[in-house]
Amino acid sequence: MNGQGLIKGLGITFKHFFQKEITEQYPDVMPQLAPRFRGCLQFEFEKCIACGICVNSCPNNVLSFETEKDENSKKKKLLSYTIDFQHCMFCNLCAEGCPKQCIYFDHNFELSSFKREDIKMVYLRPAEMDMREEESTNGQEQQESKEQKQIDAMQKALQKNPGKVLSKILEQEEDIIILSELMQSDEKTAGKIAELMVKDKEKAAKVAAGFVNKAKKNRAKTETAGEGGDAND
Amino acid sequence: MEALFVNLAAVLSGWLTSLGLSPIWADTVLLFVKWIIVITIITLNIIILIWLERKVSAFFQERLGPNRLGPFGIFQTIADAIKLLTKEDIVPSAADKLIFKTAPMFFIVVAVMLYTVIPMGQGMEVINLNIGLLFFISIGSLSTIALLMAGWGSNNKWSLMGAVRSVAQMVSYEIPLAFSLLGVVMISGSLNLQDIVAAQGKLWFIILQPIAFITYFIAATAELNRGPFDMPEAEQELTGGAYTEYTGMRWALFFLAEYTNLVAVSALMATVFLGGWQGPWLPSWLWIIIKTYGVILVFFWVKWTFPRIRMDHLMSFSWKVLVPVSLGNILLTGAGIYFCRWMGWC
Amino acid sequence: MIEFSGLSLYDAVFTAAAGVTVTAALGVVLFRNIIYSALSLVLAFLGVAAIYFQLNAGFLGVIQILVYAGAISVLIIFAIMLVMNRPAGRTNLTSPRTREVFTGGTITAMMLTALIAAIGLSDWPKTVLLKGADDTVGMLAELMLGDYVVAFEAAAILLLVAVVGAIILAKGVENK
Amino acid sequence: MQTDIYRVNVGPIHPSTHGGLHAEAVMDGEIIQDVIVHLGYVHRSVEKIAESRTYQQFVPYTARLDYLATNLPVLGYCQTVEKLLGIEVPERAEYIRVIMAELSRIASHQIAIAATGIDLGATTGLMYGMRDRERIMNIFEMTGGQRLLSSYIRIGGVAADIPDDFIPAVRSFVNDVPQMIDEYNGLMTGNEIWAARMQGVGILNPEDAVKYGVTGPNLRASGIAYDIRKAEPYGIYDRLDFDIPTGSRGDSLDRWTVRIEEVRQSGRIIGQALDNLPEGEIIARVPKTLKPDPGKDIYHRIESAKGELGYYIVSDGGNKPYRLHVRAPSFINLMVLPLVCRGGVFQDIITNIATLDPILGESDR
Repeated sequence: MNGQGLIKGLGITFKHFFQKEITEQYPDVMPQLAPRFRGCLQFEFEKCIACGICVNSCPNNVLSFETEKDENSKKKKLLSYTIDFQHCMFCNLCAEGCPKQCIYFDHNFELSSFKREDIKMVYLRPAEMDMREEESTNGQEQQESKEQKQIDAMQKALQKNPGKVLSKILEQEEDIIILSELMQSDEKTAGKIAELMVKDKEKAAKVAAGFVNKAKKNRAKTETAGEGGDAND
Repeated sequence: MEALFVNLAAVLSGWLTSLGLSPIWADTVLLFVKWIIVITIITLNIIILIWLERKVSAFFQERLGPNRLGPFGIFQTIADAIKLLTKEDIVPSAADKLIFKTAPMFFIVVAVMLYTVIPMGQGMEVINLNIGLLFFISIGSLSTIALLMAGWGSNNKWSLMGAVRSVAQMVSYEIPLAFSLLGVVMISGSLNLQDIVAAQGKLWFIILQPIAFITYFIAATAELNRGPFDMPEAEQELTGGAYTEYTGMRWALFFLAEYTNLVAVSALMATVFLGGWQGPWLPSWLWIIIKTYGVILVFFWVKWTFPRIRMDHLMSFSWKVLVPVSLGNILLTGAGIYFCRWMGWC
Repeated sequence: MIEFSGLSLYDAVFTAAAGVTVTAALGVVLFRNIIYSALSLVLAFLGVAAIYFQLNAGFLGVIQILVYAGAISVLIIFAIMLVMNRPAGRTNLTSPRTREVFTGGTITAMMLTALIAAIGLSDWPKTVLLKGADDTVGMLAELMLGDYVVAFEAAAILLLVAVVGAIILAKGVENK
Repeated sequence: MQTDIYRVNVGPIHPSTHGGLHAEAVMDGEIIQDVIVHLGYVHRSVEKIAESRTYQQFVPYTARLDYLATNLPVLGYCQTVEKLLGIEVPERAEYIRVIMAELSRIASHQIAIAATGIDLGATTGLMYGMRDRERIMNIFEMTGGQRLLSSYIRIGGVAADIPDDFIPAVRSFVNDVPQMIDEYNGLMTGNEIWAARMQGVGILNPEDAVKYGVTGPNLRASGIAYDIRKAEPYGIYDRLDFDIPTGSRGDSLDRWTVRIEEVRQSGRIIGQALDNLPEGEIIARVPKTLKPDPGKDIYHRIESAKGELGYYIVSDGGNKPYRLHVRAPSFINLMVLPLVCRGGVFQDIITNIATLDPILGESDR
């Protein structure tokens, strides 16, 4: 006491006067962030399987998404994914729950924006994603040759046992018989069906149905032409 | 170099007389020129000082301080001054408008008046007053009125409390302030600041009057309202004290005045205790600048180390410690002078 | 010598200082807001100090500023603030009632007469205005601590008694 | 002499009220007659929110109660839910939790030290306190991903295992604790002005402290060595060796020194936890949906940085709490503010708020 404490305090500040400064020179020098740092929430649309775990685990209703049920494959198809970032608490519960790691935090911490609407992040289904699905059918050469082999195998199978193979895309036995007859008469149709069955079963079913309908119509026409009269009813 | 400014003044004076002005009018014009130079120096000095305080406080706290505008952030203060000038000037509707607006002007005028008597070098002062030291103290006491006006005019409890506190503080600390300088006056035998400087040719008064130096330093800190005695502002308690309601340039004027006071008091300390403009090799006006800035750095150092003292402790410290100590110092000095004469040393 | 129609620089300064003093003194009486009156009083003190300076009585001028403008006026303002219980706009003693105006006017007139008589009857040394002494401080010291030391010390004791009295008043009497 | 009583509002917007505290000072001159505390400026209805969130979803909200000691309220909540459901926490997780909890305590106390510094005008004290706390924030960022609200502790354990550079960072921090304390003491505690502003200011008698239900460092400063970590050990605190610092006078200086000593003790605890850190799982197997038995209720308390932090949960058998109540220490500690301020001068209000160290997020909930 009696001033010693004052002098000691002065000594401490004096010592610090000559020590190195610890100021971070942001934004000239960006801060060193830990690998786990949680900055901005990111979403990878293509990885998402629309399971909804993230939405259910979020405490603040930040996340929401829209799906559409695909008629052919019965798969849920993700249409859009919305992150209303202004409510986010950065708790990491969504990212921890995600089985595909498609939602995660990146290291971008400069989150300010000019408009309130900009805070809300809406991910729409990218157009390339649908295209790529189509592309993937005639994709790369290797895949092509692989597919070609499959198509050849399918064609053989169709020739050997058309009823069993076609039952995968057609439901009614009557239709199967019609189609198999058609294929035996027309090799082009057989090839197309085989190709489609390898690449896209849904499409194959559609095309097959189309062929069957066409064949049915033709048959009806010939019948009416033979019997006459009835067609007018 | 030594007599640079003195010669310049002589040349100007001669030119004025050659124009046909009578000596008294030439002196008057010269006085105005001196004042303009003093005010310009003060303003420029403040820009450096505010930057320096920010930088120094940052270094004490392991920070960098201003470093964006210009080299080492030296232009930061100018940017801030522009900002303050362009800010909206808010006068509270409940304020006493006349007093509210006059207070900052009064404060700065009083602060600038302090420079009248400070010797800035050999033969360099606005007026060589034979009671210069007393003049300095008395003008310094006027700033209490300005603070009181600011506190009353704002019509705000915080402001009034800040003003009342600082006035009580300044009135109390004026007494040890004046008493601590009396020892120096007794030794030098004059109230003229140039005489006091001349008396320190052999030995600085800080060595002859160490107690006076310390009491003066403490009392001056209180008079300047600097930490740990920053009662009128006291951000943490009074949200800005007497300056709470001030904005823009009016607020800046208060701070301009505070820094002006700081330089003046530091220059007086350098003059009275540290040998004034005397020093080897360098010209006298450079010596006083170096010494003044040395004292200012100590003020900064103290402010950025100590917590704020409590109001009642502050008052009792003044009346129960500083006043008796400074009175004792006068007694001691008197005894010392008689002892000296008796021994035949002086 | 440049003069404005017979008005020397010396006179000009005096006129300015005197003008400020008189105007401020009138302000003290005439302002309705007592805080304005108190602040005008400060201005009046400063004006008087300026006249002292002009008369080469620097020491007196400085003490005028230090004691009256710097300390006494602050005490006056403090006292006003502490005892005021009305809006500041209508606090001055100036009142429309004729009796008080009459009483005040009479007292003022009597004091003015006395003052003028004192000034007129005194035999003033004529040198002060022109030359003055260089060492007013030394002269004052010799007068106060030499010739008039008893009076000086008596005044000091008087002030000490006043201070003690003020402390007792401020502390208040203990309720028994 | 007859004097008027006047009122000065300290807060809710005031430099020294640490958030939205509004204290109305009733004063006679400089002497405080009474202080009326107005609360609720930071009210976010956390307890009500809990009723519409699942047990897991509520975890991040608890961190917002005492955001300066972020891991402590989360730990308290997670332990309460674990107790409710009978979940066994793996050994390694318990140790990591202790390290994180004590780091949070140090961070909270360092904020208290820094804030007291600036409240009393020692600006440099603020900077030193914050500088040292920054190292803890870096450790939190390293483990949890966030600096302030790290969201690291989960029901059943912790969110992720500690990273590789965690142990060296914590170790070096713990080793530097005595040096930091020396600096605080040198700059502030030993300073005569500091001592004068704190000694004998805001005296809280042990009787009053108990009567008001004051807990934590404020109670210990009054001389009562009551610490839930010792009195009713939770987690693995019964295996750790540490002292309970106590004061003797119960004034502001005691509250201040008790906090500084607690930083030292927390450093000791972290050191022991690091030495004995076992290998193993970091989180227990917890079902995705937590459904406690209907009608079951539980009260669990931990020693938070500010005092006894308790959670009371009532379950109705659903996956959300039927009712959740937080016993916030700051709320109760703040109630002695008028008591300790009375008779002091105006500047003491600031000192007392600073040394009582309330946090309004927790107090207003």
